Amino acid sequence: MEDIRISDMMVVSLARLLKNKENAFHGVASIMPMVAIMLSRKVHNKELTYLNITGGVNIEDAELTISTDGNNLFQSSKSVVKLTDIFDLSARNKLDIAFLSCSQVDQYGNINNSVIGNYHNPKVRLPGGAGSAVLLPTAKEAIVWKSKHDTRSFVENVDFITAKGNVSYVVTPKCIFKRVDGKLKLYELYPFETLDSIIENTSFSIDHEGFSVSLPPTGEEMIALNQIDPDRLRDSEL
Amino acid sequence: MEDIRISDMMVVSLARLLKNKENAFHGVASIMPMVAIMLSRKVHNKELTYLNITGGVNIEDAELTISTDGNNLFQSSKSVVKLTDIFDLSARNKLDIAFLSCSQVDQYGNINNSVIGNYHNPKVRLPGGAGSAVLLPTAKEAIVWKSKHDTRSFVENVDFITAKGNVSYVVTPKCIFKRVDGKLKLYELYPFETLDSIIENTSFSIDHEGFSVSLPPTGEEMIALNQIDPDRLRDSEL
Amino acid sequence: MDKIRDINEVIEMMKSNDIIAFGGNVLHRSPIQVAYHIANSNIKDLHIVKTAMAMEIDILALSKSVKKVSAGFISYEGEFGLCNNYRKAVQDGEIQVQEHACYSVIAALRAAIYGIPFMPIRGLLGSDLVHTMDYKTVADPYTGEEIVAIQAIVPDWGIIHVQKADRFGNCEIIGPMYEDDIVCRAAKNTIITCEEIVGDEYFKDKKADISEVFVKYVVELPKGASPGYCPGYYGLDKEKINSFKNKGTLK
Amino acid sequence: MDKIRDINEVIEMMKSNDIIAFGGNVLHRSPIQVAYHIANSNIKDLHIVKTAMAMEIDILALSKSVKKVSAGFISYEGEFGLCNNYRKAVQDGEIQVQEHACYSVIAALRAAIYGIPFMPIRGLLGSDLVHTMDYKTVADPYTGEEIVAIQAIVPDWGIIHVQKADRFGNCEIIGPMYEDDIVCRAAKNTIITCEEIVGDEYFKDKKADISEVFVKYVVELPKGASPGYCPGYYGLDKEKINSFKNKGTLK
Repeated sequence: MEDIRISDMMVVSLARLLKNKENAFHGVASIMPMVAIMLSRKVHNKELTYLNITGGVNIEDAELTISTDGNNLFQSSKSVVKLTDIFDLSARNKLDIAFLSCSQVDQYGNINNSVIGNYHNPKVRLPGGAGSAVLLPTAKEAIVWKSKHDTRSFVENVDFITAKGNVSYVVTPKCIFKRVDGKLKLYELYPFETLDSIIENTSFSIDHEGFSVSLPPTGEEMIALNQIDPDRLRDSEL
Repeated sequence: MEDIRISDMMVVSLARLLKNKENAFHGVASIMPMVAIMLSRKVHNKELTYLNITGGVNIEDAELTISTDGNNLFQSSKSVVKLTDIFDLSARNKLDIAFLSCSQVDQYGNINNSVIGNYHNPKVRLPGGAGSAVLLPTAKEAIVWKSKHDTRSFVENVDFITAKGNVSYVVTPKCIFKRVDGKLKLYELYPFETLDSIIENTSFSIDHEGFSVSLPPTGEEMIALNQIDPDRLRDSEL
Repeated sequence: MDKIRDINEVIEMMKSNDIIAFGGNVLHRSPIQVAYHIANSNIKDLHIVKTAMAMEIDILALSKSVKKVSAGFISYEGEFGLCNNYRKAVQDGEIQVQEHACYSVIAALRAAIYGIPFMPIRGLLGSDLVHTMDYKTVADPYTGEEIVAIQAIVPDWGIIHVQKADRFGNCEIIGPMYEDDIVCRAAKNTIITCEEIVGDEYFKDKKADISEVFVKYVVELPKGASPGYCPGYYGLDKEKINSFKNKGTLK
Repeated sequence: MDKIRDINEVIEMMKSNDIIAFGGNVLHRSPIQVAYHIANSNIKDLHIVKTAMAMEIDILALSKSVKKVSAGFISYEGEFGLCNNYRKAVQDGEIQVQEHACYSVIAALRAAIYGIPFMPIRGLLGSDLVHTMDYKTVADPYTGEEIVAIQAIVPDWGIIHVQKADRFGNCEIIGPMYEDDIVCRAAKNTIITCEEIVGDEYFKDKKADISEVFVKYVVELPKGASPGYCPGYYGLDKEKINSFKNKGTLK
């Protein structure tokens, strides 16, 4: 237990949210969700269908790389479900979980991955939301993860709403927010964190009524995690 | 030359129309176009791309059957161009030739394969136009073949316009009509036919100015035809 | 996760008034034996969808199981002629025909796949089908151009016969795929019938032609496409087709 | 019928203001070497289209060859960070961003494939992209429901790098296909670059992943996806990417 890092807590938190779900998808630049889905399939939900951009379905024993859209996530697949298929699945309301990240997230769970500043004259041009503008409204749930928790990332209102929709949880290096009645609410605090630190590092005011403290990663979860990701790529996002 | 039948003349006529074309498609129940495309690829236009419902592209040396949408027209293909692809190609104006048949054709080249009589209370319910309602307007050219030439098939106005569009030629057991300024005109008379027989067996009045007499199948054409279709399936439609 | 069912179990799940899309094409790898099973059940008033079909609808017309058909082409090929049970049922007003071009069936199923209410489609203009079938047009919001719009058809069931499938629903199709890739995605639930169920290792070295993701149930049903063709397994059984056409018995 | 061309011949056919869609995804089997060739040509004011890309656009932004980008995601993954040449060009107002969700790029290309002016699409509602990018809505003519409509993008060129191709344009892709099946169909003309040209018999026993029907020209261009990944041939050349990012030279 002494060697548990924030990345472990984040990945385990993401994985646990997949417990009763049928399928889950992650896109590019999504190390944590990739590891989390693999972890969930080993420990929490062996029948979870794992989808990714490459077309791979339920791939097993992949050698992980820093990229989350390569052939390593495709070659052992028994069939092909292309990215177009995944968007289509979501569009017809058959995608359970989409994982998405962003530069900013606001109190409503809206996300921004487009620009900082004015859209047409931006201070920073961001990468764009990838699938988020479509997946947030169409997936049954969108889980947002954000590898920084500070007042610049967790804002009252995002500079630009790249995507808005069915965000269910936001997982950060400090806690898990749950979206209740359209607003983010503190759901779980990581065991090594304080409520004050959350309040201090979040620009919007936090409803923290009834939050709980996360169960630290179990031994079973940590063993599986280290089997899946022995090189600790999950640290790379932090 | 003594053993040339009407079916040979029809297939050769269809094949010759493919001379400067890039690609050609036939659907189900299309023995004559199937043999004609194969003949053209052997004799008139070796670079013609041959497409059919099965997804097969430029298949060679197929053993023919009475069905024109089976695995025999697919298995030797190097790639797959599905029926959906073929319709899409046509929709974006990249299909040169679509072959279609029908129960009735009228003086404008409109075709009917839906009903004889009133649509909602039909005397005869016909099979339906398959792809024709889409292919006639979108293919660069639609070539219609009709294995009967009588006044019930060649009518002034069809009972129901299943499809209307870019019909270029209509090939019959007696002649070839060409569509000029929106009306069918006698283009070629088969060598064993008379103009009187055409007039007698056609319900609409025929513009026959400047028609020519078809060149009978050449020796080269007949040799290729008998290689492609040794069992004379091409007779089956007549 | 185990999706294997008995044929009677899946037939029991179907209800009157359901929309059923069949895979295959005319007499090729078409789920003809499932049609017999439905014909011998109490399921009625079905809406049957397929680009080009023959024997399934001819069986289901004989058993009076069909209320509506959406298709582009309904006939046997060659010597077997027209689908006479179907034809008679339409002429007698028993079956309502939503006549399509094959491509508009595809468009209707694509709309289902994409979760959209309609698909714009090229073609059809000039055809009497447009007004007779009440296909509507829509104006392109960018240019104002009017284009035909085909309404989505979301089948309750997609029924596809394949050569091999594993217990998860991964399928191998020998020979042409036809519109099966579209049918399995468009339907709310897809049932695979197969000649053989293969082991879990079968798709280790080659990718399946249909993914388990698009499959709800797997039924082992040898000779499921008979008397039609099933590449790699059997060819046409002409005698049986002629016997059905002449005697009109439901197996 | 022989479609083989030299890389310089195909680059010469491209013109300023053309719309180019690239195949591959981010650093996987992306036609990065073609991007270098274009960057070193006189072709300017390109409109570049891809769901998710990185190095091609970063190269073409550096050479000031781009007027407009339609994409869902533009960034490297992991250690390589953002596409800084692209980012700077946008911030300086040199490149116009038509920001998409990856799915709306797919919808725009699907519209091109289907020959229709627009595609209805689920999602996007609630996003500021709808009004900022002027994505219009359309009313379903059957139910009146309003849905977002994405205008067709018809690329002048689709450029796809594959492992193997024959002289007719039949291609083998090792590993993920990404959106290459869509790009090759949507474009007016598709150029295949490949690691190897194979003989006419190569596709006798296995069907090609891309058909010759969708291919205009074939260019042998070994290492065409380098410094990105090309499964079966080479992995990432991190040093070259870092060198490009740091020194900013066009090869």
